[in-house]
Amino acid sequence: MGYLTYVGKRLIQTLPVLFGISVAVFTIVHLIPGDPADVLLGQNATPERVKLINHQLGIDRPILIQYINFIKDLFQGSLGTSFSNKEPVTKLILGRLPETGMLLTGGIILSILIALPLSILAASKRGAMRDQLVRAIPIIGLGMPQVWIGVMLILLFGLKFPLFPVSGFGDTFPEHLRSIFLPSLTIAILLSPILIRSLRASMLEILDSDYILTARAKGISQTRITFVHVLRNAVIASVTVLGINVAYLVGSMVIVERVFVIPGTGSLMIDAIARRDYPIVQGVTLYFALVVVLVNLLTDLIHAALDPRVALK
Amino acid sequence: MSTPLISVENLCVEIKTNRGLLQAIRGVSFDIDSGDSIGIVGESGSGKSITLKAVLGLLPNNAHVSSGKIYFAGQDIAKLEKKARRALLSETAGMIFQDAIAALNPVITIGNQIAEVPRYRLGQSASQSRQTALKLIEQVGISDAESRFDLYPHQLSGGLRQRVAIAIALSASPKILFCDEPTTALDVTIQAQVLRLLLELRRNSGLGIVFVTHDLAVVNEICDEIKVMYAGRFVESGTVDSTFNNPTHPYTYSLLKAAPDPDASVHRLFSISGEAPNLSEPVVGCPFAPRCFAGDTHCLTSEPELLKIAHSESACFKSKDHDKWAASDSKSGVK
Amino acid sequence: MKSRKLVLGGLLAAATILATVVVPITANAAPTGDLIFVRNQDFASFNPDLAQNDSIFIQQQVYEPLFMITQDGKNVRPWLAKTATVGSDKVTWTIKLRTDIKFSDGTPMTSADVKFSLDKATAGDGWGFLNTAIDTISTPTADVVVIKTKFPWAPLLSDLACFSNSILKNNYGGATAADFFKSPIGTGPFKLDHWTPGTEIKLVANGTYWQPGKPYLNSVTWKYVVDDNTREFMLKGGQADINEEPPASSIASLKAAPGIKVGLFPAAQSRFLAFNHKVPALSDVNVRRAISYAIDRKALIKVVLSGNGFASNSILAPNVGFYDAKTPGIQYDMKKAAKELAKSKFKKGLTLEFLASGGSLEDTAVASILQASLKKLGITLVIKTQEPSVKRKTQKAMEYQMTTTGWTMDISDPDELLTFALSPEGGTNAFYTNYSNAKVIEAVKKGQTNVDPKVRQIAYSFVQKQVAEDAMMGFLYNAPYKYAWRSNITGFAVTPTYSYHMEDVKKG
Amino acid sequence: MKSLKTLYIGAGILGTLVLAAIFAPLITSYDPTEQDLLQTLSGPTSAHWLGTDALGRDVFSRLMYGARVDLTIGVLAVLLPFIIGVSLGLMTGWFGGKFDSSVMRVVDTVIAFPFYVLAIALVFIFGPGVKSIVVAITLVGWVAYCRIVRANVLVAKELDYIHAARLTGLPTSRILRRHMLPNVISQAIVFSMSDIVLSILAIVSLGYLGLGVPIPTAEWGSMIQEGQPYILQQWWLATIPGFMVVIVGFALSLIGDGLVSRLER
Repeated sequence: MGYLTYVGKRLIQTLPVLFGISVAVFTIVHLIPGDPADVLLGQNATPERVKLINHQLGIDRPILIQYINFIKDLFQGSLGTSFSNKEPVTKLILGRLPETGMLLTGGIILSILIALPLSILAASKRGAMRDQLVRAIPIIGLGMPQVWIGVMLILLFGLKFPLFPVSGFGDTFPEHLRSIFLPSLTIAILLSPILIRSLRASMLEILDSDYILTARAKGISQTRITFVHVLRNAVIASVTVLGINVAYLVGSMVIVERVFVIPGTGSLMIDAIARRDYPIVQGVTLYFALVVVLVNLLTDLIHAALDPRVALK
Repeated sequence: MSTPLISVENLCVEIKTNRGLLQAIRGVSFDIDSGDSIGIVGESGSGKSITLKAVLGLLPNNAHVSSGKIYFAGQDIAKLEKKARRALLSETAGMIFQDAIAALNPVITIGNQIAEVPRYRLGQSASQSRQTALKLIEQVGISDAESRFDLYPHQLSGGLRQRVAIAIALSASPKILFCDEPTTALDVTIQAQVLRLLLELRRNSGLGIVFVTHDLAVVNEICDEIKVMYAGRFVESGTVDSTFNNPTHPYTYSLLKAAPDPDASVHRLFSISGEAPNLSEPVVGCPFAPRCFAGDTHCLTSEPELLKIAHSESACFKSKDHDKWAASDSKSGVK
Repeated sequence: MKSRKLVLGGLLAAATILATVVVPITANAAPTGDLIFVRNQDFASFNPDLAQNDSIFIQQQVYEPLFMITQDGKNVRPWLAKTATVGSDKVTWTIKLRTDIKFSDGTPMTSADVKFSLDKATAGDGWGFLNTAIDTISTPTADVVVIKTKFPWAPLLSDLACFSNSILKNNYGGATAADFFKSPIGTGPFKLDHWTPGTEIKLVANGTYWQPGKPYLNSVTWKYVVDDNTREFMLKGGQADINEEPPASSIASLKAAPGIKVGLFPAAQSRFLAFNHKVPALSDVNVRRAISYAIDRKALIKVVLSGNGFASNSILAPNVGFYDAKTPGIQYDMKKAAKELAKSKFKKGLTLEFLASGGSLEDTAVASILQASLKKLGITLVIKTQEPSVKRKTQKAMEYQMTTTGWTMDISDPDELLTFALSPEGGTNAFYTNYSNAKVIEAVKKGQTNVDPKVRQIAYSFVQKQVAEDAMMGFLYNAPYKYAWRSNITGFAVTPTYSYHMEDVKKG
Repeated sequence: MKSLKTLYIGAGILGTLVLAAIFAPLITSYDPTEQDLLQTLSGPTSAHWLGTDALGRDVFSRLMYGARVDLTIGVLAVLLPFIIGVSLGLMTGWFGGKFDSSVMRVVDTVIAFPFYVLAIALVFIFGPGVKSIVVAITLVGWVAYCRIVRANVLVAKELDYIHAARLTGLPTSRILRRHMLPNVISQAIVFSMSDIVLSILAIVSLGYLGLGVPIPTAEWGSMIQEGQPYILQQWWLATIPGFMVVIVGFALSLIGDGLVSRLER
């Protein structure tokens, strides 16, 4: 089946998912207590003023009608406007895509750059000291709180040896790269242990297989054996593991965004939840859903591209 | 006679297992030169395929050559580190395995796998190596090479996959091909085609063959010499004709009897009772003694050496009265 | 009667002279330097009606009110207005405007702009309640505005000094409200350059500002940085000039840091322990007084504010108008606490619930400290945590027993808080405590409608004493506004009602 | 032999932690919530081996008692998702078709749904505390196991020994349990080990949102959360609990690897 038809089919399949999520988030957001008006009015909120603002925001109408309007707007490509700063939600999300996108890709690339060499090192001599070290050290990344890692990186590379900006996203592209390096490294420190574990396991399995014997019998160079024969096969299994974790990461980068002052979609969501800014929460949830679905689709496409045995059905 | 390309003297191999140190090979010697064709026969677990891997430096991490010599072009390379020995030998020796699908990289096209040695070791350019590969594909009898070049291993049949494995082994134009039961997993008709291919290669390009199998019929068809292996040692070696017609070791004799003979009408198949010994304990006496019909107390205490007898060699105290065995069988009504 | 007019007139006269002095005789130096503010709040909107702390400061650099609160937070001085006189009927206020005021688009400010802004503010759903007393606004001439109040209303000038009554262009200069608030036009020292929601907002100097020579700065940018540590790094690393609300725990190290100055500005801000008087035990004044005695305020200040603050003795913060220092606010005294409890019906085995907001250091501290000291009185305190927004809703629905709450004055006049917190007109059931004391309500009314400061002081001193004795709420502490800035910044100051004038700030 | 060693070391470390948690009252004389307001934020002293936190509570005793909460949450929040995820993974992989695609759509929905919004809703229904955290993690956690096991089942289904088992006419449930499960479960076990650590860390992020374990319960996640404001001056307040999570993670990964090599042998 051609790529296009497969991608088309998968995208159509996601419609029920997106619909399911829109219903779920709409009901949950409207059910959990805490009035947006109460947040908008701050300390002056009296019950009757809250009623006035709720009416102004149109959230005192029955949920079903609100949902229908929400879907109607959706079809016209608008996710509504934020309660607090009256900006269209789509503009708010799009405004943060560059930051989130670069941070995510930076995190993935760095974790691959960390995971690949370390797992090759570990798998080359199973059980040796280097294998134990490679398995033990990244666990520190998994265990330590992200805030701690972020702050330590800032102290070390931001203030003590000012190689990287302490915060912000910069204006020009090179400045973007410099400013997302430390946050991406923080993400990579969390993501790479999971990648190392999966890569190492599949590499050990492959090293025992016969086609590595054939390759060795051919007398081709060790680097070629490692990269062409071992790695190409090992990466296949780890792509799915990476896919699952990237999907999870999209929603949980808020701590890194906060510590490094990179305005991503994670903090947009957290601020909106605290302020009960329904349109933003709904809009960002749908955005997350779309991203996760695309990430899963991309994972499957890469998986099929890497492994000829897998047919796109 | 010029010195043989590869000659193995008294090779011993130890394997670290969680049941202790296993003496997989206990002193094996043989020579192989281009044009020769040696069959190594024995039950599974006798150490025949480990012998090949030991010579070519393909032993797994938990196994190593403990003693013995491997002469290549007159120089002992047994002590060389595995990787160095592999690099040296890979110009003259190739190897093919039993399960072809497992022996081919599943994610690379067969064409590229065949072209890999010419391209990355022999330094040929991309187009040159592609031509070499296409020629090799035809040479191993795969039709329509151009369209098959870009297929993946899982898209080929068992027989075709084995031919690709052979093509890969031939890509370094070796003088000797080590075969580790390449036809066992194939059905008979495909098996015959692959064997015919090996014979042609031997005849046309003088390819030396070391053929490991448990199937005597295959050895009979393809090999000149035969080495019967039991419990990590050669117990009989000689020409195929003499050994088949006149076995000088009880184990070889029993093997030949056990082999089903299509044209003879036989009521009951003969099988050798008992099983191969566990090589993690030291061997006392002749390992085959417990299952031997010709053995006596002496065989239990010391292990016979490989000595010349008639026109082959045999490691058995009773080998000199091998011609009586056939007679006593007919008496006991078992053919 | 006459004497009252004289006094008020005198007050205003002094204020006018002061206004003229304010105009510094400095050379017309061109504005220099771009100042970077870092804060943990994100700017939301230029609409004065719904403005909260996240947007007020920035609005105040763009819009300006008729009157401005003085630096000590106790009263107001003329700003866009020159003088204000109240007629003998005590309801007609005549306000003369300055004639040299221009909007940032160069057009002059007239009484029409003032009428439009004030009418719009009064109709607002958010801050409209401040102008409930205003009846009609008329504009006899371009530079005079006459305001008629429904009844004598002393806090009028303080109300007019509130940011919600800032002066905008008449009917939004022809644009729609939404568009106007996207590119606002005010008379303030700065005007909008760009705004990226969730990141920063930048204002640049307004060339046509009426105070000559000001602002000194070329631009001011407020960056949204939630993480306390990161703000500190940015300040020390030179990426920020002023850090708003550094955590109390870092004040000591900031003071010691080279090139950094720390400002702890007195704040008209108080924190309270609210009691729900509907709960039987808490309807008993002795129990409330016992609990209030059992609050170890010194320990609380040490834990929550790292020592930067002081125990409060009145419902009003010290720098609010008519604050009475002699108010007998209950302080920490376990012996008196035990005595009070003994007098109540609930001698032993009382269980109360404290509603805490998840993730708040203050609530954790108050809950834990109170739990420990109440245990000594035989009162078991159960702690229930809720997500912040959920906690606010539970509190407003009066479904709590005890919880923390607080207030920041927006104007210098105490009436804003006292009405909101004590009178039925406030609409909050006395700050959600269900406390009601007729004499107190009457005194609040008296203070509201009497213009004579002496009469108001008597009324408000009574209110403060009575509320303290009734232990309506446990008064916790008053904390200063905390700012840290680089030493090359001068002229930065924050008023008790949480506002500052960036036009006076210089970057050396 | 090699794998047994790692299994024992891992189990040893975890065992000491569990024992320390159980016998906490014997190890430390301090009550985890007892405050000493004169001694707040003190560094390690003879009285307080690991110093005191912002409210003058003994950090060492809070670590010990905290272990109880975290280990229970860690195990509970993984046990249920493991069972649900693995069985669903087995069935979707084996049966495929309509059942498989509908479950996969549910999986996509759950992965795509932001964890925080779900957590708040659950905290509203169950009230804050361990129960709602475990339920929140369970509702989201099973998805990973389902995907991992399903991927393995799809591969294993084509292998000969499964074809052979089918030919023997054994009931499907038996085939799945006896033949399929042991071969597809190893990756799920490895993942469950790091999943336990992730569940403990989830509490820290929930704490960030004010949804963590209610005060004043001693718990590593809230200790990290409460220690964060002091990360520059009293850095050990947030670091030590984080380090404890690392130790648990390290022990669990050893056990995971040990188990896997036992299973594959």
